[in-house]
Amino acid sequence: MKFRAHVLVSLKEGVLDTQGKAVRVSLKNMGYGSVEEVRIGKSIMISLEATSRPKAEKQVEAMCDDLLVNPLIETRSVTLEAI
Amino acid sequence: MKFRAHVLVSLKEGVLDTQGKAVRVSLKNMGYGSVEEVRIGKSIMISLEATSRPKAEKQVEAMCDDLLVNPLIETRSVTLEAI
Amino acid sequence: MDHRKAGLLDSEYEIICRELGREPNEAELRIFGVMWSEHCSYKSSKPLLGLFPKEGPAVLKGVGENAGVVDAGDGWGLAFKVESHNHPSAVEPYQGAATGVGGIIRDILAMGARPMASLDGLFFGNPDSRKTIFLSNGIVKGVGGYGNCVGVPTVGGKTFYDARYEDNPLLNAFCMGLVNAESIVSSQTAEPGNLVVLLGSKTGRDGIGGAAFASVELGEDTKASRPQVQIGDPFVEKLLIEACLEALENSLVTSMQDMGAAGITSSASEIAAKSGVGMILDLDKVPLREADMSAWEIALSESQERMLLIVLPEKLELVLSLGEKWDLDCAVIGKTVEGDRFILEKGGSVAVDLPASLIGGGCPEIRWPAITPANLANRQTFELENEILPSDLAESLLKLIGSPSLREKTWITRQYDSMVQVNTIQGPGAPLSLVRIKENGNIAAITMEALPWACQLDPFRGGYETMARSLRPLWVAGARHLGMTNCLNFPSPENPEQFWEFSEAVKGLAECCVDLGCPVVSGNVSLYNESAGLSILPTPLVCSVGLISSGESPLLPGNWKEGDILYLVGMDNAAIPASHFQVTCMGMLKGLPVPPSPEMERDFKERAILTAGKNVADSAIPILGGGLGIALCKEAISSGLGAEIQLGTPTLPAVSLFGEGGARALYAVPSVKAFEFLRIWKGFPVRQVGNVRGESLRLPRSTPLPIETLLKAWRGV
Amino acid sequence: MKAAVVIFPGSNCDRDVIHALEAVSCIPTQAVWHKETSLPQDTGLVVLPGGFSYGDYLRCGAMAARSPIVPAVREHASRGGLVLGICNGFQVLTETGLLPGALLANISLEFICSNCLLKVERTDTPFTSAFKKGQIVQFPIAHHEGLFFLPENELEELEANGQVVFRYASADGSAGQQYSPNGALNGIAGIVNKGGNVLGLMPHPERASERILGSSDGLGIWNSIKEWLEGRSK
Ligand SMILES: Nc1ncnc2c1ncn2[C@@H]1O[C@H](COP(=O)(O)OP(=O)(O)O)[C@@H](O)[C@H]1O
Ligand SMILES: [Mg+2]
Repeated sequence: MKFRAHVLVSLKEGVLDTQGKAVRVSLKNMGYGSVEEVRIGKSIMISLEATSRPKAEKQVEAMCDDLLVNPLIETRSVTLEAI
Repeated sequence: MKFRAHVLVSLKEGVLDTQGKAVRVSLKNMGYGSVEEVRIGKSIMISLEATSRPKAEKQVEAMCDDLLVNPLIETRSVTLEAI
Repeated sequence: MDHRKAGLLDSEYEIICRELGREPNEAELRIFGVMWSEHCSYKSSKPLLGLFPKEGPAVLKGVGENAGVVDAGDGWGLAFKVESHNHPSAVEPYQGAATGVGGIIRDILAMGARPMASLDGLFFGNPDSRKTIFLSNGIVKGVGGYGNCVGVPTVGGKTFYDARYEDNPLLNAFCMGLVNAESIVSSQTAEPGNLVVLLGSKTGRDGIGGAAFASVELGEDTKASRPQVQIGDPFVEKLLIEACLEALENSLVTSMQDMGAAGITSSASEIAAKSGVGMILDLDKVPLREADMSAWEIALSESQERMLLIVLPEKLELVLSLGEKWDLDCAVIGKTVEGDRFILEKGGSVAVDLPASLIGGGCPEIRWPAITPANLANRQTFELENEILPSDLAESLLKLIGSPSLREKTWITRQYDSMVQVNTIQGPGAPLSLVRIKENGNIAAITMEALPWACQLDPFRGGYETMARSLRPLWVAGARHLGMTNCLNFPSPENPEQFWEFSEAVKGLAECCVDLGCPVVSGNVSLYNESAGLSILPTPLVCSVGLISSGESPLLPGNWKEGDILYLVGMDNAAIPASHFQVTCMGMLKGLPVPPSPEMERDFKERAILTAGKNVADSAIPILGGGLGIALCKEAISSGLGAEIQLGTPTLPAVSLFGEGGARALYAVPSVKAFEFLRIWKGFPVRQVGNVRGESLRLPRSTPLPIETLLKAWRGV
Repeated sequence: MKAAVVIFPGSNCDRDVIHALEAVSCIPTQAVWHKETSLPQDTGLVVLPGGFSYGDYLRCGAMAARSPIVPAVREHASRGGLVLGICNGFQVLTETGLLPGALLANISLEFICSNCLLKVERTDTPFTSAFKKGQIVQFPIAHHEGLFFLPENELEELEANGQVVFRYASADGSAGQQYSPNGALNGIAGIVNKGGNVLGLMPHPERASERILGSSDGLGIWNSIKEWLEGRSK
């Protein structure tokens, strides 16, 4: 079976989001005064093959732990769909 | 009213995803042979103030056109929630 | 498919049909469309390029290869070339610039050289317009993003602003590499029975038709038809560099070619034609990133970070394992055969069957008519006596040093890694860049120069002065020149007045090269830099390379010592026309730049090199943009010392201070060495213009300018 | 004992460091490909060089930190062997957990290449014994992600342990956050592990090891290491 996982990686609360801040300032300068906060994260789409949904889930969680996410500064949320 | 927009920016179909490629190779080398493709994009969370949902939507779309998305190489999908 | 849609003239199409004895099929037509475009065929400029002197004692490999190579001593060669990536950078500044840098690096690699230094030439419109800010930020980030990652230091460059670049910014990328003279790779060494190997990234639909795109003006309709943006992957480029150099070190390749414009088609047909062999390629063997690509799409794709290797069958195994080691795609896509046929197969049948020599060499030259511009006389009218010159020298100087093209460029250069490879002796911000060659202890000296304003007023004089000005900093530092490369950036040649300017500028460059014995070893032409009636200024850009022998130390600027005597060497006939002063402080561009003087240049050269070698000066700076005034400013700022200036000439002070052109330099000489210095310069105009003293620059009859004030104006704060 | 310089795909200061070690400082040096799983015999120092391993994609140093050679480096460090990570190598060290913290994008969001002044905070490490305590040295930086970050309580602990070895400084000797060219917390440019045998720093000593390049202050690092290696060889 084929799955597509979507890993949303965002900076932890308390970690300075320099890029988000810069984008907010830019937007303000461009006249978007209504913007209150901007946070920028990564979106990682993974297509993979697995024999079952739980197996796919387990694999994606393992990849997050092993490489995709740095727990000191980042948090993640994973969604998975069969394709 | 306050809204939170989530803009998912990904590379257009056919545009080389240099990051995704490198991450896929790494995952393979780490033993995740089941991974077929990795695509990496940006996720932008924007909190903003607007008088109505349509107005908020319109603003976010305008920000995408003006700054957040490079239409030559990127596509976007926007979701919006009232908070 | 209509041949005109493919970009071919009726007359060109007739030649194709005649030579083939049949009509080309669609894939073949598209190949001709791209390969016979201006960008690939040089059909408009070839006759002019013939004027360049190409031979010289230092030339190891000249025009005709991917880059020229000059002798760097002790069996080492320096391969170098400059190339434009103007159109792509105008459309997508970051990626356009990045892939420009990547492309020139592969040209150097294709010679078998390890890329060791880059320079970038940037030409932008109105510095305050939103468009320029967007383009310049993107282009600078692209140059840095690619160069930094790939590990080639960006050691210098040129940034120039004029409203005429508003819609057509220019990005010219120069790269130089070091190669063992015995293992220079040539595209002429393939033999029948060799294998054709593709190494690097997979092939996608990137930039298909990019070369043809670069051969037309940017208009609304072309924007719609623009090709898929090419994305640069400097990480893969770095792997490619290491893999190719490792292959060469182990003698695994017979020939090698980078893939630039027109992708597989141009690189493969070029090797075939130059080596005198035929080639049969199976496009099904090309590793693809996207399924369902047609034959012509694969053949013309400009996907980046790919090299074409020609390999003996017995070496294949080792080449494939190199690909594996460096995580690069590596595939045999065909073989070389006897004859001249260039055959592309797909799905078991022949998709393209053309004579290799016709693809690259068959395009007829076009001799566009040239007409002296109607407004030339008007452009050149300027009588100093009739003009009221700004009289406050200090004020003019501050205005000049804060002008967009002369002010500090740290915002750009600090985004570039200028030090990786630990060879950079003089990085960005000086009149020349210096990189040491660890392998033999010599020092390579590089300049980049362009004078669009002078070329606008008198393209011949402008071209000549551009060339001479690219050499003078080498001599002042103590280097002897070895050769030059150039990028000819012009608008459409189809406009006779513009073609006249193009021709005259090339003649000027060429004449100077002949006069001063500087061979042209490589180069590039970029035409059609115009849109909606706005043409760029004539912008021939020159990069010259010279050498300082091991054991000798370069004479650099920025080293004034308290009490030094300041000498100005050179004539007093510098011109206000085309100077930064005229444009910035007088708000006009009119008149005639200084005429060439080959004798003066040669006399200057010998004395300058001797001065550096004899160690008689503390500091030296050639007089370039902004004239003596700016030279004084820069020396004062970087030395942290002031000076008292007496101009003491019959000429107007503004002319002495701000005029430009001709062989001139400013030396700071310790008084004990003044005698020796003057002996060297005997027979050449030289005069004392002041002394290094205190912490302010004091111009005659002007308010003193503290270093702090100069610095602020320079930094624009 | 000799030095081993690990080459990751995308490393681009590997040859520079080898030049500084071997040609300039006469320390026997060997290059080690990241796909190896063991270090050469007699390795006293492992260097993780600067550059853009894996293109700096995903997170700087993240993919290199999962290379086959890394377990051997970890093992070497645990036995007290020296490990030096420069720039991208420092990022790799934090990603492996051999050093605490993370390196975030520069506060300007721009790549910065420039000379920097650093204050040497400790001279009792094998990497800094040839310096004087408080000495101000000049090394260049060249990075896009050099903002050293640690959550507040861990940062306090790091400081309390005296693990900060180099801090961005001014010519008069003051050092700290306001001198960070990249926004690094507390002006941190380089740190060691608790054992003092693993050093990571953002500035490039190998670019400051010859007069002709503008500074030879980097020799302090190589000389310290050389002394340590020679001491171990006896
Ligand atoms: N302005 C020029 N001056 C001298 N040589 C040039 C010039 N323009 C192009 N050439 C030479 O013509 C050949 C083809 O150039 P080009 O098409 O730019 O090479 P490539 O195919 O490597 O991109 C090269 O040898 C190049 O050096
Ligand atoms: Mg080429």
